Amino acid sequence: MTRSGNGARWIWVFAVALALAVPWAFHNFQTGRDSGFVLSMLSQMGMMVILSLSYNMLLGQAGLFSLCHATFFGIGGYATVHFLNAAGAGSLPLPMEVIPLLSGLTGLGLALIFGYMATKQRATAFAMITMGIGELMATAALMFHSFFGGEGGVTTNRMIDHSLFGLTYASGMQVYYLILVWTLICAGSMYFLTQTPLGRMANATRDNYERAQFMGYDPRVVRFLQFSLSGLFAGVGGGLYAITYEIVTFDALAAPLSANALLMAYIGGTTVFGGPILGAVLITLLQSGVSLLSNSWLVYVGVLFISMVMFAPAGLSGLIIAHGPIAAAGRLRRLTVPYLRLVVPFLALVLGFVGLVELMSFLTIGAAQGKKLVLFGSAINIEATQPWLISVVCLLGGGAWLRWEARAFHRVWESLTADLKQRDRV
Amino acid sequence: MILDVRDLHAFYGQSHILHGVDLTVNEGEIVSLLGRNGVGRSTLCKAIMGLVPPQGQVMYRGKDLAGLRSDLVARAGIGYVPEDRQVFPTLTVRQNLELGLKRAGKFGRWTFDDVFRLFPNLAARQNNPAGVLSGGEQQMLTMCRTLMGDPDLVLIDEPTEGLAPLLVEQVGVLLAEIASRGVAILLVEQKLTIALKISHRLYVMGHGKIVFEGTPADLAANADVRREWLEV
Amino acid sequence: ADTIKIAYIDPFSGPFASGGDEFLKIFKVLFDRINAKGGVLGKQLEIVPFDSKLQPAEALIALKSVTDQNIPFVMHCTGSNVGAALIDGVAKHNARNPDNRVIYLNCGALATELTNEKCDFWQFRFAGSVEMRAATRIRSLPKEITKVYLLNQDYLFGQSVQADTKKWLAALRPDIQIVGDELMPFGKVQDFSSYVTKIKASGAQSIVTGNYNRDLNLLIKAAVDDGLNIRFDTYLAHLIGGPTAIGATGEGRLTSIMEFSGNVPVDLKVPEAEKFVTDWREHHNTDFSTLNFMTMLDMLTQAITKAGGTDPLKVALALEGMQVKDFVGQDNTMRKDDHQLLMPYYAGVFTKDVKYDSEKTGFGWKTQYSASAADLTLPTTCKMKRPAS
Amino acid sequence: MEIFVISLLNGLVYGMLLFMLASGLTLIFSMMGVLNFAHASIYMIGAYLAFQVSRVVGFFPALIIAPLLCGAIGAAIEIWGLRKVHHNGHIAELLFTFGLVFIVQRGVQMTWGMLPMPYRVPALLDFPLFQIYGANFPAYRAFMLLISGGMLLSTWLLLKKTRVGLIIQAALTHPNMVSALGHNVPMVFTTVFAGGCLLAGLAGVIGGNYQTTEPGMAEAMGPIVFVVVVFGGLGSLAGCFIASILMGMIQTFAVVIDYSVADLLRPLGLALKADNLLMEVLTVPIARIGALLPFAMMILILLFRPRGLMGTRDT
Amino acid sequence: MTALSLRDVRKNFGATEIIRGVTLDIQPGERHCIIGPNGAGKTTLFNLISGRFPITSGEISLNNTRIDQQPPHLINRAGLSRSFQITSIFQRLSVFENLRCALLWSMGYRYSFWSALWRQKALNEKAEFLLEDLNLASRRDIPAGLLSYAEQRALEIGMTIAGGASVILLDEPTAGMSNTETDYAMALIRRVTQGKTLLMVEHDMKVVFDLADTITVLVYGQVIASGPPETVRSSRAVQEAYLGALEE
Ligand SMILES: Nc1ncnc2c1ncn2[C@@H]1O[C@H](COP(=O)(O)OP(=O)(O)OP(=O)(O)O)[C@@H](O)[C@H]1O
Ligand SMILES: Nc1ncnc2c1ncn2[C@@H]1O[C@H](COP(=O)(O)OP(=O)(O)OP(=O)(O)O)[C@@H](O)[C@H]1O
Ligand SMILES: [Mg+2]
Ligand SMILES: [Mg+2]
Repeated sequence: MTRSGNGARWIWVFAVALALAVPWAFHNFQTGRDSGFVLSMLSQMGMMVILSLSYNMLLGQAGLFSLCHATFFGIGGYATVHFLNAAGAGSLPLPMEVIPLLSGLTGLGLALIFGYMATKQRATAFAMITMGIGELMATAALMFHSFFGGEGGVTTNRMIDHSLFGLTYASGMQVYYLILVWTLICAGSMYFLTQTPLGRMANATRDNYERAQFMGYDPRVVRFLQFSLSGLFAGVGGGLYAITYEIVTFDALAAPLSANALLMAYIGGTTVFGGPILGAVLITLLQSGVSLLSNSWLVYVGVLFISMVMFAPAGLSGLIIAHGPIAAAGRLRRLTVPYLRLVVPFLALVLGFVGLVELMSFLTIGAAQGKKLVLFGSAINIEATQPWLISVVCLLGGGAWLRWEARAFHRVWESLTADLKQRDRV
Repeated sequence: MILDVRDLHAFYGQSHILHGVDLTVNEGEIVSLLGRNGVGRSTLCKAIMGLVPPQGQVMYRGKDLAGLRSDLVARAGIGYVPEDRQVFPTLTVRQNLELGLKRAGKFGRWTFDDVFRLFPNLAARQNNPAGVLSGGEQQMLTMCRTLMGDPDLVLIDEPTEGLAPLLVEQVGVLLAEIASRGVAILLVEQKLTIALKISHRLYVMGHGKIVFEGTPADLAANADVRREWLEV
Repeated sequence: ADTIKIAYIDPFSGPFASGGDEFLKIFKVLFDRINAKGGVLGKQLEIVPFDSKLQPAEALIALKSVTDQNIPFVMHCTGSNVGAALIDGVAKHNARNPDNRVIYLNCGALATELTNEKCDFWQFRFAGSVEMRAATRIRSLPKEITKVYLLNQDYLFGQSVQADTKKWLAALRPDIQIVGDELMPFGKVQDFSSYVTKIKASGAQSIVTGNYNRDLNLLIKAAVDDGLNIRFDTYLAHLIGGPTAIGATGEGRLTSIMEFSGNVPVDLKVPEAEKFVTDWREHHNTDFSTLNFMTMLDMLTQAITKAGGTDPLKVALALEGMQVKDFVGQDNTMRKDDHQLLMPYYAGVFTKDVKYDSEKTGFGWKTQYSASAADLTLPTTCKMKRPAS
Repeated sequence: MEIFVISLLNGLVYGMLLFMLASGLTLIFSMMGVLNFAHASIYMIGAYLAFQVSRVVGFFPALIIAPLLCGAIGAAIEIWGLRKVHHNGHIAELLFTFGLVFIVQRGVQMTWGMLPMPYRVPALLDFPLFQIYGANFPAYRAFMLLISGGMLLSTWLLLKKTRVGLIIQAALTHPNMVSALGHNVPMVFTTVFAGGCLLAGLAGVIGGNYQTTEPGMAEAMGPIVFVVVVFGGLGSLAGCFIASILMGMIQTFAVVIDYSVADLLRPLGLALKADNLLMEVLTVPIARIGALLPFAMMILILLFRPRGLMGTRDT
Repeated sequence: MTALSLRDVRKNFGATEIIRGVTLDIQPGERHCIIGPNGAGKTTLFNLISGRFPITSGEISLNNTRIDQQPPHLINRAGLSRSFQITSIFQRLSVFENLRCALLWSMGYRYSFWSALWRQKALNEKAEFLLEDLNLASRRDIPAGLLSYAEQRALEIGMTIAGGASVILLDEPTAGMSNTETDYAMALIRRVTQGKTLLMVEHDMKVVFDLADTITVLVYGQVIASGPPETVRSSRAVQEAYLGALEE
């Protein structure tokens, strides 16, 4: 316990240090300019971390499958624009650093209302009610202009000239650090919540809501409180969104973002507190990074998703955690060779698949653009049969090979874990 | 020998329930399996049927059925009457019986008429949903449903559980009727009376193992076994 | 650098990817055309596409990527919501990073407000605003029409169309009575028969609508199925996929307001442009209708040449008030007051009686009415803040 | 009166179109408990396949072939995908179908391109059947009604009259028992999923040319179908049918109503005037929020009846 | 004053009446066993008392207060706790957390989201103490779902008594246990329910006659006999309906 606890602590320290350092890795010291794109990505990651962690307060910790989480994110964003405008006009004498708290309170307010309705039910009925709420709010955002600004959204200027530290927030770097601080605050608070009676009872009602009732707790109240608090954090995330982009449109509360929250939490792994962070980072990279490389990125997200559900239902963090006992026993090294043997067929499989998808989409969509297909650094002639053939061979051959290697890997893994069990017993 | 179980193990998740069971049933024989609550008798039936993954051998007429999907086990000729009845509550009595048939309209030793002759209660209720039947009627229905599939061996799990004495009698009659049509029976029972009365051989189970094997007379003579493994 | 890069932000994935892909295809041809003539200042033009996913936040991230790469020009053609975000984003970026400015070349975010209330020095709109289209739309309505029904999508563009249509109806055709005026949920209606019922009951002779894509196709389909014999005076029926989806049902009664159609050079007798159209048709299944893109690139190259480089401020100043003749010889002006391109528009009717059909449907757009840039010089409310230097 | 009758008819047609999609979903949803987000995607595939097939062999053969292909796709999805995630619970199943949505969406774009397909109503059915108050009632709509009626009937027969139906129903409560009686339950589940996809495909064949065949059609139809199924109640074909018609009617009639809440208040002497959010909410005419009504109704019914209109068990 | 009293309690599921007028008085500190054939309605009776199902008619009071219209959590707060025939624990939480959860409400934490669990000394000590008491200390951090069946049953009992309720309902606590496990469990139950009112369903006659002060026999939803063990054992009706078959 203490050993893994210490390990976990070091991982956190490392993660924070990494987050502090990354923007400087992309800083151009000659021109003195930051990479705006990298900063945007990092900022986006920050708010997505908050979004997915707060979503996991529902899905992972309370077993509530919500389909309207973006609603609270979005409302936090819209409210923040109005707060910032008021602050900019001088009628809200609050420093920038505190404004995300107001955003959170807005999220909380709305979550109290919708949570009261939705948490009346659980399981599928809950999911469907939240789906309805999400649709209603997204449509309402398009319909009512005075608050939501219609389709053009509402804009603001974050340079309100009021800061605790005298910052202007003109540069993305300052904004990024503001986001980082708030992300840490939120993540810390959410972690704290998991260690409180409410957090624990949320886990309990997830596992067995009926038993919780016979221990004096009303599961509905537990769901309600958990839902509201997660709305609070989502609201903070939305506030940071508004500060970063200085515009909020209905996309910030529409269904695709709710779906994203779900994807991030699930892919990262819902069983571990930090899992959704991994998911948020990965998905943001995929959406903003891979989409620069390929217009078919949605296919890759879909395939990644399906393979995760099929082969790693506990998510990325689940995969990592599974290595915990082996690492603790100091046997991780025995997995190196089996892992290396997986790499080549895996790459072949990916190469084949990506190749086929890109060839296909260039044949029907891209060819018309007259663009050249550049795959893995070299231009490819899609008319020739050769690339097609190579892709198919890679895909099928890699697949078969990977299957075979995976079986071998499985055997090694099994024998390792069996060994460990044996040792445990002794 | 129609059924020959050898060194059968079974697990529910982490808990080891059957610890190597050996047991045989001959053609046309009634064999009883006795034991206290929770020793694993039902689990044995489920393991034979493939409803719980078995480890070991389940030889049925010389073929090993262990590990097969339960529908294939059933199609090989083993019928199963579970202890918790499991009637299909929304279907009518007749539909329940129809599902017992392995193929629509393909009757074997048993027809609707047979069933309704044996249990007039069911005949009267054939178009009612099975969910409204009384416990006793549900038990009858479950047995008849399995028989409609024309098995050569039936595993019957506690058919008299929770039945009024009158119905217990009727179950005895049915079991005799089944045996008279050349069907072998593996009967899981708690009540000694009926088991001692109708079975040809007996097994007693304790802690996931067979702890006694013999005829009803042997068991009647062996007070130790009864005290240790059967009585309360 | 040996090329002049121009970023292009539009949706390339998701349900709205068709627009981005189609426009990219067009730009490709237009860039090649310029580059074949030797490019600008001896340099080749290069287009760098970014996926906006039709989401403002994604577009703004892409904009960061653009500025990181020191690309001085950003084109964007789809979605007024993204357009509004870009105007704002570019303005703030330029204010905060005077050494790394960009010009936003708006080639299709149409909401009128973008060159009125929301106008900005760094945005140049090379597409007619909704108001300009509305003026053309109303002028082109035949005399005999006295009753119209307005049906529009319930979002920024649709509402804009609704307001401007009403404004110009009142101004130009007071004889026309609006017998119905309605907003419908954008992209959410699956069954238009009830709208058709209402329209029929109103006795309208024409539906004037800014609907496009699915919302237009389904409307026309439902109307034709119901035997509603009425005109469809649309704004955007000529958009890619529209003619294919509508097909024969639109014959003779479907009209649209467009920048160009294959038959415009035939009418105006411009062989060079006609040749471009025939070349285009050889390689593409869709139509070339965005003549304004060509005008935009022409203006941009002239401005770069005049500025002697790609410094955004100099190019912007060069663009202001620039006058060019477009491909078919019509006058185009980039108005200095609001950075709105004053350009001609054509009203076309969907008919068999044309030289060049649309999307290989056998039907094409026959020009019924054309409005010149002078006709469409409308007042603006823009109060533009101009950079000091 | 005139508007009322015509709207009634329109609502019926639209409701039946919804039912075509919902029947397959309810089959899958209520039988297997799988919230199949990819259902509308299969519908889209059905439309595209129908277009492709009908170009070669004509509409009527396509009416049979395309749904069969969709059924085969469904079977493949069940066997190689869903079945493997089944033991990870319903959320895993749902996420699996979620991933499918992305893949199908882009897959369709990659195969057929981005533009709408010229998939049209066959000439044989392209004529007005009769006139009512001067409005045509096209033969194709009658054909749709016929097909969806047929779907209702056949789904009903499948569930109630055949042994497959019996097995499915029995397997819902006691899958192990059904299996122990000699029925291959996994195969039955594959059949159900394939059947649901077949129905979706059929809906695609019909809906594809009634509406338009384009890459956005799945997204357009997805949510509303869920609403119908959940509103109707799990496990109830009748509920699904009633909900479809109801939703069709609601959306049709909502369009015809131009009143807003404020209009209702006005006679009470409450003249409202202000430019704030509340005012906006009150002055929106019903016609504009027609598309929202189904969602609002779903929320309402779930709040008070978690099993939906006629559901046999909790959602 | 009675700890628990049932007055003509009835329960219908649809048309069938499962509990047909049960009247029962349980004195404080009494150890009361309910026996009867399967399907007699014993579990149903527990479900009614603990508020899991609403009763169709009748009256149930706990310490002279009506509880029959209340939801389970309120009944629990009023001082009644129950275990389940089918083990009902928090599968994914560790054994320690299971016990800690069971303690939370009674120790006044309610829905607190501001107190850190690790700092609550009294709470944690009590949970550790229970853990020892249940002989589960070595399994402290294992997810409860991975415990053996008997250990899960022990945990189930532990969670039931943890909250300190004065009336404890145990539904077949020893079902599925071996003889030694049963003996151990009984000793545990005896120990932890000291001074409390115990109502228990049990099939194991040895246990029943060992433990019970009073036995009630339920057959087809009706009480056919109730009284001290000797009286019940010798009752004719009981022998016929339940014990008869065993006794020959
Ligand atoms: N699904 C299950 N999961 C975990 N444990 C189980 C499960 N089913 C049964 N058990 C346990 O396995 C053991 C053997 O059960 P089984 O049902 O085979 O007993 P039995 O001999 O048939 O007793 P009974 O008289 O109760 O029918 C018991 O301890 C029981 O509690
Ligand atoms: N929710 C329900 N709906 C319908 N019938 C029910 C329900 N719950 C229980 N029953 C029926 O009520 C009767 C009594 O069930 P109960 O579980 O109370 O029996 P029990 O005495 O606890 O039996 P056991 O000794 O097997 O635990 C049974 O016939 C059962 O089928
Ligand atoms: Mg048993
Ligand atoms: Mg019970």
